[in-house]
Amino acid sequence: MRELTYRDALREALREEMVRDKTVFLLGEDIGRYWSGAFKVTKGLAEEFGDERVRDTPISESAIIGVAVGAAITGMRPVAEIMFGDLTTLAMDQICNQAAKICYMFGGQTTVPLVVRTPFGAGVNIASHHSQSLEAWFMHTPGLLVAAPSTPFDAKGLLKTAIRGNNPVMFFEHKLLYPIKGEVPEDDYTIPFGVADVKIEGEDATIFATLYMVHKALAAANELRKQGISVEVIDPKTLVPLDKQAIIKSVKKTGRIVIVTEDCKTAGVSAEVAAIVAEEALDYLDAPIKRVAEPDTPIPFSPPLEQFVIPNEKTIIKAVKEVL
Amino acid sequence: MRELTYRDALREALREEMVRDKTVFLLGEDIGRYWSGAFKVTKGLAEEFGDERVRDTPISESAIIGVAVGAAITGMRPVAEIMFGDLTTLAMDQICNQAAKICYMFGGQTTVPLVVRTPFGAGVNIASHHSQSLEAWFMHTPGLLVAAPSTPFDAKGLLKTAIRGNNPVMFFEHKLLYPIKGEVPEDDYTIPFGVADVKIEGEDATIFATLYMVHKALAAANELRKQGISVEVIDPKTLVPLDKQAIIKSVKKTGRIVIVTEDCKTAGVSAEVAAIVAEEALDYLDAPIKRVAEPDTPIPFSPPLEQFVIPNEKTIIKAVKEVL
Amino acid sequence: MPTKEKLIEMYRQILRIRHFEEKVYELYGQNLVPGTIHLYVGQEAVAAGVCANLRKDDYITSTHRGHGHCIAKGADLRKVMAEILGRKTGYCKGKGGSMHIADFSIGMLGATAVVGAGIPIAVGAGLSIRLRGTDQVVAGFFGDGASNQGTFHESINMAAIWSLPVIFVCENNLYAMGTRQSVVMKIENIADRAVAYGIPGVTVDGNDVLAVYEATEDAVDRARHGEGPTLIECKTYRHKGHSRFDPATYRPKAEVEEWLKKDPIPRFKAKLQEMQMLTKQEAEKLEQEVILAVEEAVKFGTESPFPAPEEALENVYA
Amino acid sequence: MPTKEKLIEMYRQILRIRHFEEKVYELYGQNLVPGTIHLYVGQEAVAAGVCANLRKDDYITSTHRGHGHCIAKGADLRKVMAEILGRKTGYCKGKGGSMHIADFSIGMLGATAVVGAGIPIAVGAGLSIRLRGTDQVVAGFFGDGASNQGTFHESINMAAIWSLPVIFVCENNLYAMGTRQSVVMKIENIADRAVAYGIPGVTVDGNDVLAVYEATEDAVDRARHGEGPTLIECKTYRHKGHSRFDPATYRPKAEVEEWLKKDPIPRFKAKLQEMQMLTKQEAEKLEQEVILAVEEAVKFGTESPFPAPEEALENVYA
Ligand SMILES: Cc1ncc(C[n+]2csc(CCOP(=O)(O)OP(=O)(O)O)c2C)c(N)n1
Ligand SMILES: Cc1ncc(C[n+]2csc(CCOP(=O)(O)OP(=O)(O)O)c2C)c(N)n1
Ligand SMILES: [Mg+2]
Ligand SMILES: [Mg+2]
Repeated sequence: MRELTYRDALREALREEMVRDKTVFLLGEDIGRYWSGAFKVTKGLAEEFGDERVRDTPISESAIIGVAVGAAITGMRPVAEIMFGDLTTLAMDQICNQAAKICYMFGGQTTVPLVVRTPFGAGVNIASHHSQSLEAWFMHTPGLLVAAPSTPFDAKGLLKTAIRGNNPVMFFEHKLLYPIKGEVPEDDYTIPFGVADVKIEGEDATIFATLYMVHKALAAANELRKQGISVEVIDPKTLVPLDKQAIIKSVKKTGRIVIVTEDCKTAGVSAEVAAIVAEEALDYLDAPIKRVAEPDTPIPFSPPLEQFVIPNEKTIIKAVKEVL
Repeated sequence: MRELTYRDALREALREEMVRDKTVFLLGEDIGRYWSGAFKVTKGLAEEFGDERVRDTPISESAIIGVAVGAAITGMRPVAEIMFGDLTTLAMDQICNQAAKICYMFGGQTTVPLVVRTPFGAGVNIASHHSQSLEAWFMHTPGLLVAAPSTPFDAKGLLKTAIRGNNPVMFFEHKLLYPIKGEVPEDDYTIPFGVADVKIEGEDATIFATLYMVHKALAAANELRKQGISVEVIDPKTLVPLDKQAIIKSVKKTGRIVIVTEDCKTAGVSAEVAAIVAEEALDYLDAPIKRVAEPDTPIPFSPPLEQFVIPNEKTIIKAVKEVL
Repeated sequence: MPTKEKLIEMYRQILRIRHFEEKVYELYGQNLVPGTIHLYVGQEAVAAGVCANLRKDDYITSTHRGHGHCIAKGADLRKVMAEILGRKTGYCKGKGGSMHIADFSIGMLGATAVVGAGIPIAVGAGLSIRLRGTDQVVAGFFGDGASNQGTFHESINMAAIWSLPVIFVCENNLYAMGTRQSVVMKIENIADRAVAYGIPGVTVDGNDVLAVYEATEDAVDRARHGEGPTLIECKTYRHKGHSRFDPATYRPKAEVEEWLKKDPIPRFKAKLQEMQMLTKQEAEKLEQEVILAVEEAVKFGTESPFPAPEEALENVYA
Repeated sequence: MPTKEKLIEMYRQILRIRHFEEKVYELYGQNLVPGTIHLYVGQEAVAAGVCANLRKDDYITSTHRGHGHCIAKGADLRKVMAEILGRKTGYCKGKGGSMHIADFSIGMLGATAVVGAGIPIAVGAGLSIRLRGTDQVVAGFFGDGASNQGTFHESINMAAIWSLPVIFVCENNLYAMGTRQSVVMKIENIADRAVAYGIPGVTVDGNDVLAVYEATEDAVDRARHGEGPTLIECKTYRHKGHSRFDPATYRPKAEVEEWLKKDPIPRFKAKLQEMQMLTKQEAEKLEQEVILAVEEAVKFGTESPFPAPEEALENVYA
């Protein structure tokens, strides 16, 4: 099958949805013809669809989301880009109090078909203000859906689902995934939210991993397999809704779980997954749960420091061995 | 001993610290002589210390925190008030990217002795934008300390510790606690962060509860005691640092834990506590962990709806019985 | 000059708002209104003067002090009242309450209780109009206090650069809670801030229905013709405290009295009579109708059931 | 008019910045600089002209494009370079990098990589000065792009109402990444926004060291005497792309060429010579000294060790 990068897969989804539905439009800082997005996801789209539908904005994150909300409740389907996930901090009211709550507060009178795309993640030495992973905040906000594709295939299919849906979706990408290649069908396909992928089946332990960590988990699983340890790797693909059943089913099989996410450990995504298992699959656990996540520090700049705090193949392997 | 309301205990801490240390000052919307704070915590302070040190601000949450940060790194000890916890959404960059990370990013060159006081909590029918509990977001942000006093005694002692410390502290109050009375010594005392209170000792199960939920947990424990069930109630008092050892110790004793918090269940404070137990005390658990929290909805306005979503004595009792 | 029909319509609206709000005040005195409440009494000329220029398919966004905006845009008094009382029959099924009323069927895009948060949403509606290619407009209401929020700045700038059909209506009632404008702003006229965005800004007497009407008429006209946004500042005053329990002692007595004299309702009534647009009898008849409608709303609201507790779990997602 | 000493000092500073930045450019060509980088080349007159008015105990806040601010405020080139290279000997022990340099010993309160986030922090330093009762001042640097952030509005308003000793320095280099000012603002002069806060706003040629110096001199003078803040807009241009890999093709060639002609360094040098403040020999000597200092910084930086990995866990809390 044809291979595309994650970046190109995202762009293809945007492009096809814009062709399909005239109410879909994009807005964000430097997404237009002059820069094409900080990670070039929107390259060529302004040229194809014009500056009205691929709209460069001022550096005003709060208004970007607020404007997208206003457009979403009046018949449009905006896809807003926040250049770096760390900058969602500037738009938390519009995301979490407005976009997330409008459907509820107004008794279901309106929907908010809005997608907010933004990249998270460390690994390119751009320090504390450009490297965070903040998925947990949005998981903790009812009214939002949260997507977190780890492959080009998922990126295209989930983004299409997000754009066609009627709820606000936080669509999280990872900086290191953009250049990654994978098979992407040419045809129009969507991927349902809330259905996890079992990336590798295994018997001895389960690894739950998200975004870029899926790839590190797979590498770790491969290495472990060589050592005679069979690991099952689960990628939830969306965090809200979260495919609890897939997690529980795997734990029932393996009796052990290592949860690998790039966000900070305390009160992060991994805490929720651990809590679900402790609440709903405790009896199947043969060993304590293990979280592999960023220690609770901001992301430092210098390469050796940054590499130290990001979970990696080795720390994952170590954790798996600890639960065996 | 003398009894004070939680509100008055907070005010006493502020007042005494302002007398003790000229670098302590307050800023926030309507905290001054004209209104005395939405919950009257700062009543009389502007009259005593003047408008310069009890500073009314424009409605500019982001700048309130940013200005406090700037003052904190240049020799002052600001105590900023955000009128409702829901409005921290407007200042997340200043809180989580600036205040929390400045010490780290700058390699420890400066400290950020800043306290942000704000009330959380539902129960007074002021709907989705004035009733949330968002502690988990700040627990998930390294660099911040998080205090959550449940009694007048703790309110005074923890606030003094917060003001005297050199780290940014998110100091969370609860609307329904302000009128609650309790013993408060007249003398100057501080309460260390990271040391939980065992509010009642018990054998059959542990309840971990925070803020207003501590009182509901105690009521539930009393009721259960009448039914012959002995419950231990733990109040962490601070969420960062969190007294893990106290939780683990209690679980070792009781083998069962119900975690009661008012925030939304998914990826909330209760998830972190559950994860800690699942990671570090799994072998002592005789039953699955149970979380009692707000279901994942915004807070509705109408009284029957609101009461439905807030955890209460009954839902706590039910949960305890489920783990027995 | 508006037509006679428009004039009478505006008079009806200010009366509807006034009587409605006085009733809400009464009801919460009887402990029938849960939570807090921010009354619009005194500011009626703004909502009425602005909304008289709007079509049903035009939009508005609103604030914590939003009953007047809803009513002037044409909302059903019964459903507004029911919502304020937390009933299932309210606009938002009791989920929103006083600070979160919306009626999408008349373009009332909802009130937000976060000060300033509605401003970018109004701009978004303006952008939507532009992208859909209709000739609708949107009026975004907000207070003097809100004009110090970052969203004010970001939003007006965006509307300006994209020349969107938005009328920014700043209701300057001199106070944000207990905070006088002069404590939080060095400038006197908030409309002067329009300069920062290169758009027209006008300050009008917000207690004069006609002044508000005319300023809005110009702005709406420009907006419908693609000439972009306007910032209109309406100087007005709230007669009551900020919210439920506020005695408003921070306001000098003389100031309150002076403003009570400028009450928009008797002023507009006198004006209409002077213009021979409204006879005493007509005025009385109209007022009676309004009183009846408000009473009906109260009856509807108070007799409506509360939502069932489990409904709290509905509408989180579409 | 500044003293001769000041003039020479400013010339030295612009040279130091220029040579330093050219070296950083070279080093990242050699892949020695981790992450991204935003060079100050072309804008030197702003940092130098502003900081020449500041005492050591005055404060500045800075941005992602902050090397020039650090250097002009008097930072040690070696420690700036070491930080940019991620070394343990850098100002922030390698934790901050190019976008997060601070030197609290000289009142450099740090660079933030969130556009606009430093503005309220500058105001907070101003408030601190006022409360501590000193006669310090603070200069907050930010870009044209940052002036569309809500923080710009909220912060300047606060500084204005409290009459704080803050100089808001907007470095308008015409672009925010690839976005031309005219795409995101209808107004031409950002200093016009001062009207919205009732404070003075001035626009100056940001490539003219003396013009920047003089505007700042006035502003600092007012600030030190309790007369409140000023917004100074410096029109300037960056010679390189926005960041590491930016070829800056969005800028018309003619525009770039025109601005290169306005390079602040030869202009100021010619001016000094015309004023007979600097002989050719002196200029050469000075430049040699600067080149040596920069080389020493490079040597110091490149020879310094990286921090040990576990140091990542330090300094999260005080
Ligand atoms: C962002 C935000 N900050 C603070 C509050 C609390 N609050 C509610 S209304 C209000 C005053 C608003 O003043 P103004 O905008 O002038 O409107 P008015 O009440 O005068 O109609 C405040 C501070 C809030 N709801 N939202
Ligand atoms: C709040 C925020 N939005 C977006 C970015 C990404 N970004 C970094 S620099 C920049 C442009 C800033 O432009 P300007 O303020 O004019 O400063 P300049 O780069 O021209 O010096 C952008 C958009 C950011 N770092 N912070
Ligand atoms: Mg007001
Ligand atoms: Mg710029």
